[in-house]
Amino acid sequence: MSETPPLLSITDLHVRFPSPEGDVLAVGGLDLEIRPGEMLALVGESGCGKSLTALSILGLQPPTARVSGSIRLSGQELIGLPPKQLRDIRGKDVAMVFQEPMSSLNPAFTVGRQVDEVTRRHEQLSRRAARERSIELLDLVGVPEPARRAGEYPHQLSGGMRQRVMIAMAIACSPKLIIADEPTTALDATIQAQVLALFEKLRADFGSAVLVITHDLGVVAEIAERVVVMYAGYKVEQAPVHPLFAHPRHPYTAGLLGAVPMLGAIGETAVLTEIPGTVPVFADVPEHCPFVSRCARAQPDCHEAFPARHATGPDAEVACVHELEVVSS
Amino acid sequence: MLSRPTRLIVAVSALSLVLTSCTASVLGAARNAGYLVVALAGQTGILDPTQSSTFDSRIVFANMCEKLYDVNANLKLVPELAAALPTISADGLTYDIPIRSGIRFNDGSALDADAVRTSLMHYKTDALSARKSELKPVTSIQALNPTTVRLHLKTPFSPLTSILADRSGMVLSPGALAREGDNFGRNPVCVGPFSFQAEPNPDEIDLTRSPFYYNSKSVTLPGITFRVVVQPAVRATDLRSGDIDVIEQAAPQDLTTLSSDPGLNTKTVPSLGYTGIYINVGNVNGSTKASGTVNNVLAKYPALRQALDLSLDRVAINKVVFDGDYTPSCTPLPTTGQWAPNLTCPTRDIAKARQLVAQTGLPTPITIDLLVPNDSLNEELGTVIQAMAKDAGFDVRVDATEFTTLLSDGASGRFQAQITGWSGRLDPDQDISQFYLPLSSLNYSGNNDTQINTLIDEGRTTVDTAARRQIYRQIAQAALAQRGIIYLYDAGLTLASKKNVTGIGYFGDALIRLQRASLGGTA
Amino acid sequence: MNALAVADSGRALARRKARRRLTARPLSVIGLVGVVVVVLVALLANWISPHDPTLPNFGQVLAPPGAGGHLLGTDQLGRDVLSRLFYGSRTTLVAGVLATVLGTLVAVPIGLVAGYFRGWTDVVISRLVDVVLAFPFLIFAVGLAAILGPSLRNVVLALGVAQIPGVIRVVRGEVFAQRELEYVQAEVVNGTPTRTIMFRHILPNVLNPVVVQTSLAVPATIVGAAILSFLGLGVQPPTADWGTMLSDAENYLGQAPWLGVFPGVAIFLTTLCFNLFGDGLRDALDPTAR
Amino acid sequence: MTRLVLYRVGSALITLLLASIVVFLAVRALPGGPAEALSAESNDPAVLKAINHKYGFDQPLVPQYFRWLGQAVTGNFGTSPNSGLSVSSTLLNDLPVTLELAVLALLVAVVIGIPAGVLSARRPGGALDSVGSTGALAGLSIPHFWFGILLILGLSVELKWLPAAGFVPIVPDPLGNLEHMLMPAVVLGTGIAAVVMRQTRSSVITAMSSDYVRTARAKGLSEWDVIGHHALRNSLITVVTVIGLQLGALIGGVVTVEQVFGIPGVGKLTLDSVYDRDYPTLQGVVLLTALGYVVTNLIVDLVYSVLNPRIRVAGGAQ
Repeated sequence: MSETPPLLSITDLHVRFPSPEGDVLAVGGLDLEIRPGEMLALVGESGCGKSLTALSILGLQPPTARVSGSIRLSGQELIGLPPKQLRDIRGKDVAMVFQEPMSSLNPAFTVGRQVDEVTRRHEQLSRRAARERSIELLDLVGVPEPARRAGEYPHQLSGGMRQRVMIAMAIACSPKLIIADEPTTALDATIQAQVLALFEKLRADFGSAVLVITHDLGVVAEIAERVVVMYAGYKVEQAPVHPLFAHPRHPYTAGLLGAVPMLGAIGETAVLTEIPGTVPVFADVPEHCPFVSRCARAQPDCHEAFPARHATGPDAEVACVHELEVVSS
Repeated sequence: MLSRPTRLIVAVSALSLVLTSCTASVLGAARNAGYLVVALAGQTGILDPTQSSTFDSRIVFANMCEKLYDVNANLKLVPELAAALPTISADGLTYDIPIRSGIRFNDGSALDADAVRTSLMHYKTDALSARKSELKPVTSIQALNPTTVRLHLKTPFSPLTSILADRSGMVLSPGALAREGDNFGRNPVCVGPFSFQAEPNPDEIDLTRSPFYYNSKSVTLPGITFRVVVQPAVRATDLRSGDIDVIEQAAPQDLTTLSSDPGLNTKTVPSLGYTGIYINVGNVNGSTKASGTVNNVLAKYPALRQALDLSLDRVAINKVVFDGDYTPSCTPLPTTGQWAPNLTCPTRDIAKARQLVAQTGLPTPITIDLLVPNDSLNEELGTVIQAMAKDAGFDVRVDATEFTTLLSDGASGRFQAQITGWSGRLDPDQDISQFYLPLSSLNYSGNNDTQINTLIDEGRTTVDTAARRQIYRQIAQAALAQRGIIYLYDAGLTLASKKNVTGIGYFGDALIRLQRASLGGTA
Repeated sequence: MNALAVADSGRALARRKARRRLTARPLSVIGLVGVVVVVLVALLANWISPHDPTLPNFGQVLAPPGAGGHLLGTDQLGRDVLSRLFYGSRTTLVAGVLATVLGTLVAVPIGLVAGYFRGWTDVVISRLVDVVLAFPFLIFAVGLAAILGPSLRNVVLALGVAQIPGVIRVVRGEVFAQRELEYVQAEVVNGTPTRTIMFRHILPNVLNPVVVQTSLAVPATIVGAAILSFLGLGVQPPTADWGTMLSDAENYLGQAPWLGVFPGVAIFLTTLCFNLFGDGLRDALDPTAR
Repeated sequence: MTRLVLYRVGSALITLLLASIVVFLAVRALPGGPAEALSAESNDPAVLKAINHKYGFDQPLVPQYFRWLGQAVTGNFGTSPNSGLSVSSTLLNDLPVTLELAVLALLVAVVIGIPAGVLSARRPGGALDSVGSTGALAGLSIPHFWFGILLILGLSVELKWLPAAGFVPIVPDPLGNLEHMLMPAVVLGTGIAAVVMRQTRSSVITAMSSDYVRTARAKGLSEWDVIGHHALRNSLITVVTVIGLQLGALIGGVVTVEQVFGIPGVGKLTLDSVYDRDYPTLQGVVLLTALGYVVTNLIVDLVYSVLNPRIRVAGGAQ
């Protein structure tokens, strides 16, 4: 498919929650590849398993979750890796930025100290050296007066500043991959744009690949190169960003797109297409299309088998029997 | 690096510990090196001989407040600050007491007849004085010359010399008395081998060797620390673990362990006092009010009191509750010594007791409410009495009562029967008169028997000891027949001390005289 | 009416769920079994005790366990320790359960009033609660015993009073929250009498936390009763009581250590079982509070 | 904020005032008075009257109360008719002993409770948690006076390792002091340790599922750093609160523990002053206790309301 070997390759990832009332299969056989330096977006409604996928990469899934399949980082298998080695990778090779910058920062420590921890842990910097580095990092991510800010507690910072601190923590060790889980959801629109711009800049400066997890297609349109759409734990479509937005193949993707408020469509009443129903929960791989219950285009055969994925173009594939046709322009 | 709350906890703990040690260092600094540590069984109360009314204060006073008279090892009266026993006029109404010269109080001032007079007058007249009743027969006090004091009495009063061998005979420094007045107890100054040093709290009293004592050459201890340790078991373990050198009133339960410990000495003396069942026979509305008819079957039917007595097995009580270490007794008098009446106590006779109960014609069981102090030993005693009396047809309800409430109920007459003890005095009159004479504050029972009242008067006015012994024997017999108080036992008072403590004077009055004590050798 | 019916069936469902959660925990079940055993022992003490618990035998005092037909030995008066333990469960349960229940019964209406009316009523009640809490409980109990004489009744009285502030606080807090809810506001608007709102509508909804508080207060009260007995403020001799047995044993620890062990074990196990059960009950009724 | 502080301080003062009235009246409701208790072996009505007069107990209650209150606010709690000593100096003398006991007990509670709580919280429902949680319940269930008796039986009577009872001042003999205080502190600390353990456990469990702990994990921090620093740090605020609120239990426990181990502290002083009807001492002790309770609550209240908004937003505590 591509000439360079992938940075991260996920194959057949299953995440299962055993429970006395029956198992829940939260992620069912996900395949995913991220190339070095690439910006990939993983999209879907909440509850579709995208955050769980991200957490599984670093082994941070909830303790009750059972993960199987394969997650390879530069060829190294991460599933089943001893905790000690996994911890060496966390924050160093793969870093994460979380959704809620307030609750994701420890309210009891200064932000400086929380950034220090990363370099002290992975680069064995002294306390002083780590703090100097942290101030540089805060400066880099656009925190004004970084030296003073480093001594402040999270509740003294604004939401945008906090997210910048999170990002500073993430880039501290120049990781190969940054996983950003809904990085802008909790921020208001202008700050969102600034943070996204920061991601772009950092990717350019550090060459890190970024996996953005979001339900906000506006974010996707802005920064992603490729998009993977997940539904109910399954990958339903994957495509480069422009073809996807122009010609969604899967009815679910189309539905999501319909639900995007179009930026810049001045004067036009943007009607949000709500997809009726909620994301279903499956105990095992269903013997039908997972989207069938909510699909406006469902046909009888959609109920008969789990739809196979098939390529629809370069770097693009879809899992739908009655995919939308491309209307050539 | 500690987190802030952790730092807070550490800081607060450290601060408190520092505070603790600082305060302790201010108050309890290592100034008492070489002091003999004596554990007392109860608090001493105010250390003023005028106001004091506790037994344990007398132990402290024995080492810092000498009296006109004292007793020797055989409980015979001997002069202490007086030069000789008093010269008593033929009519018994004038006592001439020669006072020793060259004696100084612990503040350096000199003791003379005037000082003795001042003290005695203070005891007689001070509003807070607990000595008043003891000195009541004394009408006036004269200092004839610097070395002679003359007491004038209203009526002859034989116990007087004995009374002057107790708190009433302690001579207070007139200077200190004038200065401190009612607060004399905060810094008492008398004549004694040791002088008052400090009382940092009600549970600790420190005495230091007095430089002014007339016989200071014989005093070897640098000082004494008295520490109040109320629980007997704690006293015993403290003695054995080495924190304390001497303990008094070791409990019977600890006696085996203590006497078998090779590092310890023990000595037991029978108490001059007694413990008995006080029965409300006439206390209608207070012991100091006239006695009358009370609503109490035990008052109405003397036979029931006899039946109750006959149901009790004093020997068994002593064996079960006190490990056989006390002495069964049925009179207010000591069982040994010159005043022992040598009466045969009634033995358990259930058949007779039942018969007496039946003769009253009352329906059985006869309910009796017995107040006992609410500590385990007294509750045990109550339970044993209950079990024994049951066989004779009594239903004894043991009512464990907080001690002050018990005393208050006793004084006011709000009781049917109660267990109370008396620590005892040197003269038999002091063990009897307050409990039998009408209007006496300690006459909880409301006793008022013409024969006993007459005999008490006779005892007071009789000088000859042999004649008095007969009189008190008669009183004891009469009391035993009437049973306003059913006497049960005389406690054994055990002193236990480390082997290296020598020279303790521990006589029949159970005071601890440390004037010649020393801490020698290794513990 | 309809809403109430829904709420009722909701409550029934919650009760079923709670029961399942409770029985799913082995420790809670052990606690429950233990509590049942203690209650049975108390009820059957007459029949299962090998000897008369108050009958002294001066010929056989301080017999070690097993001697002379006394499984757990005899005490300082020769009474059978096992029988005294059996009978002692009665005073323990009476003190623990009765005091808690009485305290709760007094406290719930006060808490309701404080939480419902707020304002000055609440301020006055809160200050009084504070005073009770600030007053050292043991001093109160000792004083009560001095005034009224030591007895089981006064132990129950003292412990019951000690119970009140905690329950008032819980009820008050819950009522505060409930009062804001729509169903209460709706009743107020409808003109339903205040008393009806308080007792018919709010009370059932604050019962769970009260039950939890009460169930956890029982073991604390049992220990409290033991402490009072230990200090000589409990039942009158010769009644068998675990705390009194311990206080009597203190004099004989050197000669007869078992006297100090068995009653303590009894108090400990009983309290532990009540605690295990209460903990389970709390988790079952109020899964969020942990 | 100022309003809140003023309101709280005002409430605290009212509570204290009410407590002072209650104790003043309550001690006088006890049968017998200081004079009766004092002159147990003489009991002369004239002397009783004189004693009552000297200490002003014969005055009408209202002026008597106000005179006492007026002196009490200046730190003068009067003179004990029982010992003749100033109540304040007796309190100052006994307080350090009790304070040391309390501090050591809290230390024991913290040293046992916090690590046990953290270990249990690492895997809720796991073997360690079952042991820890049941142990905590056992700690809550054990009557401390009996625990004291057991320790005395085991460590003193049988093994002879530690002195059974008594007290040695810290200054001439700090080691001896610690020897005597060890068992009482453990006994008093056990119940509190159980409470601390349960609070630590539940707070750490809450914190462990928080976002910032996930962040800490994502940084590659060791489990110890994650739990010991990030999770525990936030939990400690509630734990400290709970410790503060244990003061009541501590005061109650001190009385019995001092009784069992024969320690001459405030607890013993309190019981003695009830038995002796020592009005001034009893009033002083109770007022001091109430003050301790009120001040602790005030501090906890104020600290909590200062910390709370931030904590609630952060989701670090319930």
